[in-house]
Amino acid sequence: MTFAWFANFAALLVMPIVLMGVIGRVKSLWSGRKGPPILQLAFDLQRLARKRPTYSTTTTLLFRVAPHLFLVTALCSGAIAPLLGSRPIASFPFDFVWFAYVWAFGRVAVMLAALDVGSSFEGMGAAREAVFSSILEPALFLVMGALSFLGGHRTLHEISTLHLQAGAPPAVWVLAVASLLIVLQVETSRMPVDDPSTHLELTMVHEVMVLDHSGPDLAAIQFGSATKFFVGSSIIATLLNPWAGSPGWLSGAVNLILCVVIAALLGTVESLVARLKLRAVPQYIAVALACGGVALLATIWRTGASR
Amino acid sequence: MTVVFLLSVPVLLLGAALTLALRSNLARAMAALASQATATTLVLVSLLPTLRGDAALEVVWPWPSPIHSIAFRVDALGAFFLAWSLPMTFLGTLYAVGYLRPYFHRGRNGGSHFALLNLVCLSFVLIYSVQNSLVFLLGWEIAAVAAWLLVIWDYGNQKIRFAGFNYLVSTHIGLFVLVAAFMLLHSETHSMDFASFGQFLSRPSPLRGTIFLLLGVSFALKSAFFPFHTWLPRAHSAAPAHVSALMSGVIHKAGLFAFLRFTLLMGKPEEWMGWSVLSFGLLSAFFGILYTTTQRDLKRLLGYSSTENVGIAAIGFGVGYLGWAWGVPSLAICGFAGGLLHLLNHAFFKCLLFYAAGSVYRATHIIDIERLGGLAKRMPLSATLFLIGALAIAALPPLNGFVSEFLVYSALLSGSAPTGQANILLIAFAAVLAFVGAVSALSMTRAFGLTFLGSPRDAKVDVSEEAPASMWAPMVLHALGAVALGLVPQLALGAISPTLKLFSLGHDLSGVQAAVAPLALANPLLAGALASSAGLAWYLGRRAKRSATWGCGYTATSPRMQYTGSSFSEQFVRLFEAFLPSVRRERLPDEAFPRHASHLGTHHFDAVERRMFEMLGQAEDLIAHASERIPEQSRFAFAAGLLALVIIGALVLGGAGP
Amino acid sequence: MGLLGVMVVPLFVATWRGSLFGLSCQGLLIAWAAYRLNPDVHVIGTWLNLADLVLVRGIGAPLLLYRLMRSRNHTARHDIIPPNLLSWTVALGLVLAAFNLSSVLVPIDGDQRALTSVAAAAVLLAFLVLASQSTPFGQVVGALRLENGIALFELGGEHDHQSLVTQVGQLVIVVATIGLYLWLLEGFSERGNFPPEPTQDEPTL
Amino acid sequence: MSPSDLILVPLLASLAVLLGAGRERAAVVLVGASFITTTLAIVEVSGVPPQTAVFAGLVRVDATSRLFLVVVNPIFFGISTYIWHRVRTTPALREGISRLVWLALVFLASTNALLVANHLLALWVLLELTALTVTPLIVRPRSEASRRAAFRYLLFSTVGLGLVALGFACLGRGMEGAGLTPTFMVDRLLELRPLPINAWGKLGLALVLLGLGTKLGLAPMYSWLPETYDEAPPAVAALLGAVQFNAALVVLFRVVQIYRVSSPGLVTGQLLAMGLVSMVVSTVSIIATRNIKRLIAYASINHAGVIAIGLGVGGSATYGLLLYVLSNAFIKAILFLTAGKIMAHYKTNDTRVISGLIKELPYSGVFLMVGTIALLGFPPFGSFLGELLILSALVGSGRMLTFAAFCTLITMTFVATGRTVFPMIWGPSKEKHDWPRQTLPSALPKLTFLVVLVVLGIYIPPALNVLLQQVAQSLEGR
Repeated sequence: MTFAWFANFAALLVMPIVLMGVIGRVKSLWSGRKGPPILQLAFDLQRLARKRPTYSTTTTLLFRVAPHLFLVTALCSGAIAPLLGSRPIASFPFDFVWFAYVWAFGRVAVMLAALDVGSSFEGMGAAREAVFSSILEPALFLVMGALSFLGGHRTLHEISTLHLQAGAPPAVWVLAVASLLIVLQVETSRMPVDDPSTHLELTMVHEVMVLDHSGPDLAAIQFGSATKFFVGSSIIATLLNPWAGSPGWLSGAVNLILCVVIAALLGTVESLVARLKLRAVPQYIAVALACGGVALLATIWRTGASR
Repeated sequence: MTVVFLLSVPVLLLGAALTLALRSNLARAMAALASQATATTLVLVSLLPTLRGDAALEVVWPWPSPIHSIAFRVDALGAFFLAWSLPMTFLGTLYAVGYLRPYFHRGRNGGSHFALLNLVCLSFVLIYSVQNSLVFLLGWEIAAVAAWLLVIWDYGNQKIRFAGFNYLVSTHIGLFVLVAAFMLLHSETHSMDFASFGQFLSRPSPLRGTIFLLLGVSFALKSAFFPFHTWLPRAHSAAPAHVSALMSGVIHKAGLFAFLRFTLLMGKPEEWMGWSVLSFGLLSAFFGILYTTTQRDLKRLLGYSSTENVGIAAIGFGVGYLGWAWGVPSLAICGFAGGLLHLLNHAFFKCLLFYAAGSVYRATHIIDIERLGGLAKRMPLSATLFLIGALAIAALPPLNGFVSEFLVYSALLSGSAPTGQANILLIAFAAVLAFVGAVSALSMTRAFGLTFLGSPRDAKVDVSEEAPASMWAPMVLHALGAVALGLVPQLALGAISPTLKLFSLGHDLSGVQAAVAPLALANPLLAGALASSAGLAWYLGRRAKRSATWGCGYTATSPRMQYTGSSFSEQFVRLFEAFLPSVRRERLPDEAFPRHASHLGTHHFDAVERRMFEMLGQAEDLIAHASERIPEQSRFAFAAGLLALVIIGALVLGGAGP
Repeated sequence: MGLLGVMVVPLFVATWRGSLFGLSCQGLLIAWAAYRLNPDVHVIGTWLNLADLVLVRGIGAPLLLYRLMRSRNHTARHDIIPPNLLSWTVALGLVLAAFNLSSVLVPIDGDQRALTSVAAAAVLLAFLVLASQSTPFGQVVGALRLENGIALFELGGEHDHQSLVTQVGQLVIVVATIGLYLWLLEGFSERGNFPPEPTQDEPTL
Repeated sequence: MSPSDLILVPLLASLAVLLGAGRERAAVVLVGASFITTTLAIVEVSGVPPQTAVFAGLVRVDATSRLFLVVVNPIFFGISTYIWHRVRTTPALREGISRLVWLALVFLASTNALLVANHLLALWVLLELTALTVTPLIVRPRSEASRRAAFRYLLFSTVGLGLVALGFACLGRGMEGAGLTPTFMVDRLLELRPLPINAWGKLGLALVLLGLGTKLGLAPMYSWLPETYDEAPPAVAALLGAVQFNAALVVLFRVVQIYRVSSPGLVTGQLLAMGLVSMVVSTVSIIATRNIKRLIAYASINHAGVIAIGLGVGGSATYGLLLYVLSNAFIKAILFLTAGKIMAHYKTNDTRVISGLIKELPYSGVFLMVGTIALLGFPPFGSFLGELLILSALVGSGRMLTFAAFCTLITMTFVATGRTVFPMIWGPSKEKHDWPRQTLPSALPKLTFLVVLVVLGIYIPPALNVLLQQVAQSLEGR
């Protein structure tokens, strides 16, 4: 048992960096460049960790503490996610509620830090982040509720190891994956919602919130968002992984590969699609809501018939 | 043991009399505090066995007609409510001593204020223990009148008087609805006691539904559920901080207590009752939190969030009702546990938030978010305590708000409803509750961020000293309560388990304990991790460089360029335009060199309240018009008399009349 | 039928002297009717009743009112009820209703029914007068007509059960009422609207 | 210690004042006489209830008369101390005082006589006497409007009581028609119950109720009440509102005691109709009025309406009704005396001008607040309990529509009164006044009334409780 526990912990530390590298590499391949090495994020984190942070005069202690709180919440959410398709580090009934609210805690911490700086850019980012996440939460709960009602399980990892042969109508499963993909894109502010590589503050959402962070704080935030990306994609990977739930290394390996495939998929989406207008993002999130809702209704069609 | 309990009534009355009689304000405060402390200890000592779950405290007092006899019966439910209401009122009075000191320096006589606080305590003892409906109404009205007189503390300002009067009228209407329900029951059972009401209500009869609705409406009005909440925000922004804290944290919980008391009396409810309570709660939560995003006044914002939290508690009770109706004990226990725990948690963090808002008002004499900012540096203690309260009310994990919402979620998502459609509906409700949770995070970040963080937005605002000891002591106690209930959920569950046994139809509480056990591990771990990383960050950042905020190259950044309350929630409000109407007053400059000053202002009003005032205004014009037509000269009176005579003649003529 | 005539006729009179004359006729006629109904003179009660009817209502009140009005040199024109067709039809309707009512109250025909109907008509007409008067004098006339109507009503039915005390009391009351009316009427200022009320500067109790 | 002393003492005192014995110290005589009568009344009531019949059976002391003796006399004593204090502080009032004193004493004598009278026509005569003795009091020297109000009061009173006399005559004829020897002795009538009812009886009963309704300020002919209460000096208004109202009420109680059993439908129907209409009219007028004394007048019409409804419904409402009547009497006494004090200082009765009472006249401010709260039927006072019992009887007897109308009307009155009175108490004081601080003794009568009100609300002493039960049963016709 402890081997699985260590494997999970190792994946939690390594995979975020790898995934970020894969996205960077895919985006550069699409634009014809060789692109930075896969472990580029590790080198950045090393560089930032050595730097001495500079803080604005208007900030309080909260500003210094918030990035690290964000990192801790990202790691804690990883503890209960099925990183390798099978048993996570820890799990208890209705832990996806805890998962959602821990992510919310991280988000609140970063938003408060943004407001603490007292400049209009950070305030703008915090406001946008707050609005998008508030419309997004119901989608996550709709999907999780539908899957838990379908499988009858209560914990996050059992929910996502829903296999086709369990008689689940394919519609619920497809809609759940689509909705979770959108949730992933909004939470980790990937392309259709937010362009991480832009340098015009007015258009950013997540990046502008962390504008004033420097040194180890910036490292913490970057690693934190990378971890959130890996945790989110691991849930989707477990849904896609046919061997999910079975003990042994096979399900873990397939899961990691699927995460890399998801990262590559998102990288291609980022290179092909331009950023949505800010007013259009709520409609995009509404798509996720709709998928979640239909998934929930679809469960009745099946259970209504059999139970 | 019952004599000890009933001794608290004369003690409180004596305290009230003393506060009116003594000369100096300090002596009056001490008298009030002493009497409340003794009364609280008396009550808690006498209720210890009941709190631990043994038999209820019973005594019957003979009383002259028309009340005939007053039966006191404090069961676990009453004991639970008394156990935290009385100490919190004591803390409120302690806070009042510090908060009202500037008024006392100006020679204001605080005697009546402290006497009224004692009366509020007395009304709790009456409401939570009495079984006779007449005396219950007496206690109910004493709480309403005392709260009204407390709200209009600085009555010089007309707005405050109007807010107080608005509150009094709403509670008075609530009283009439309650009287209607009681009198219907009295006409059926010919007695005034709750016990006989219970026997009648537990038997299925057509009247049961109407009485449930009447009781529901009146308790909804007392606890400010959605359509009836209009008095709450006005009263809270007008009242002194400790009065609004007591009102929204403790006094309006009496409505929910009475709701639970009649739930117990009613026995097995019908399914439609469960669905109505659930949807009523959801409506309150949804609209309550939507309105918090647009408020400029910090105390109005907290008022609306009281409506939201009461809604969440009602969702828990609604699920509990459904569990009873469907005969699924685990669902019932989980639902009622979530609701009861949320009441307790809300009392803790809501009072904390109001006390912090009070210390902000006391220091800056402004409560408008748009003009505050950067207070954390001048008032670090109030800022941290407000932050703890804000995190708790947004139900973020390590603190107590999350524990009770987690129980409500586990009830909603347990999927133990008999039919598929019911489960789907419950999961949809859980999704809406998630939306409410996220928006409360948004509005609390907005409230805390704009008031305490960043730099001061209005230069003219001078921040005087931090709150004195008598103010931050209650705040620290409430914060400790919130953190303790969060980190050690079994403590919270232990507090409500005797009450829960009443609702558990005899089944043991293992299901709820199992649901809460993992939190007992997860929360402390998360809190430990957060604390250690915070310590690490503090250590790392000690010798950091200091410079100006990144202004994207623009050097002359001014505090006015910061994000304000309305800009922070502007995108959200545009998204929910339908629910949050706003009025826009503008006079834009019309020529190149405008001669007169132009202005632009948007104001978000409470749609329900505005519609209500419109209707009242029309009604009043109608009546005023009608009253002009009633002439005063005697001629018309005699004409009416003649008409009456003719009618009587006709009656006799027709031989009508038995 | 004579009685009915006396009740109805003064309605159409236009001068206040005429109305006072009508009042005294009423008083005397009721006294005559009372004497006719129970002529035994030995009982003091009947004496009291007759004295009240003749002295107070027949002569006393009209005379005093006449003296008061003359001292005020009031314009002659004073209508008991507004001289338009509507009020006359209403008056007629009321008389018919009174007759109808008394037919129900006193099933057997005869003197009693006639008396009751006239009394009922008198009361209803008095109310009509009151309902159409706005000047104090007019209202006093209306009130006195009502008193006469009630006195007529009490004549009906064979009764002599009243104890002496109450009869004396009633007499005292009638006299006192009329006296008070006169005392108040004297106090009123002349025609025209009243002087603007001084704002309560007079210290009142 | 027979009840006749209650009548003789005030009569003798008024004769003394009339003959000029105590012309200067008339006010002191007033207070002395009322004090003696009050003690006599209390002694009389607490003593063993002898059913003495004096003056050829014209005097009979039963539960109702004992209850109202204990209510009316203390209130009269309170008002007379108020008058004595006013006369002592403002010498200008001295010249009309002796006339007021002997008239007030005759008023008290006739009221006490009325309470113990046993003959319906005697009741009528005494009620007429009280009305006549009060009329000259309403006239304020050199004030045309008050003279006009007095005239109007007299006019309506004579018309109302004329109707009552007419009604009694018809009832007499009704008994003749039914073959009984017509009698107006209350006790004999009580024994003859249930009286056979025929056309005469119904007509008579309806007329009596209409007449007494006018006297109480109920529906059709009530418009004399606002103007009289407004123009009369506050002490006289208190006399009218608290004492004379109860006297008329006793007559109504006697009639209801006798005739409810024989024709309950008519009694209930007419009283309910008159009650509801007067409540509607008074609520509408309260919303429009801007004058503090008219406001109290309309409020008393409202209370009369509530009493009529309570009496009409019967059943368990009767006990509540009595509680309401008692507390109503004391409330009106407090409010009128306070209004008097306020008007004496502010020189106006416009509610918009008077404000900042709590600061400038603390005692009057507190009394006005407490009086209004009691007026609106808030808990610690008797009116709350009374109203509650009336409401429960309304619901019990299945009259839900009346119950709903009752609640809405009371709430509208509450909103309208509160909206006018509370700014007066807590509003900013318009201009600076420096009036002498109000001393405690001047507020003593009102304070005692207040204490009685609270006692009625919370703990009714057993003795009073028994009395109330007896009166309630008698009203029920048992």
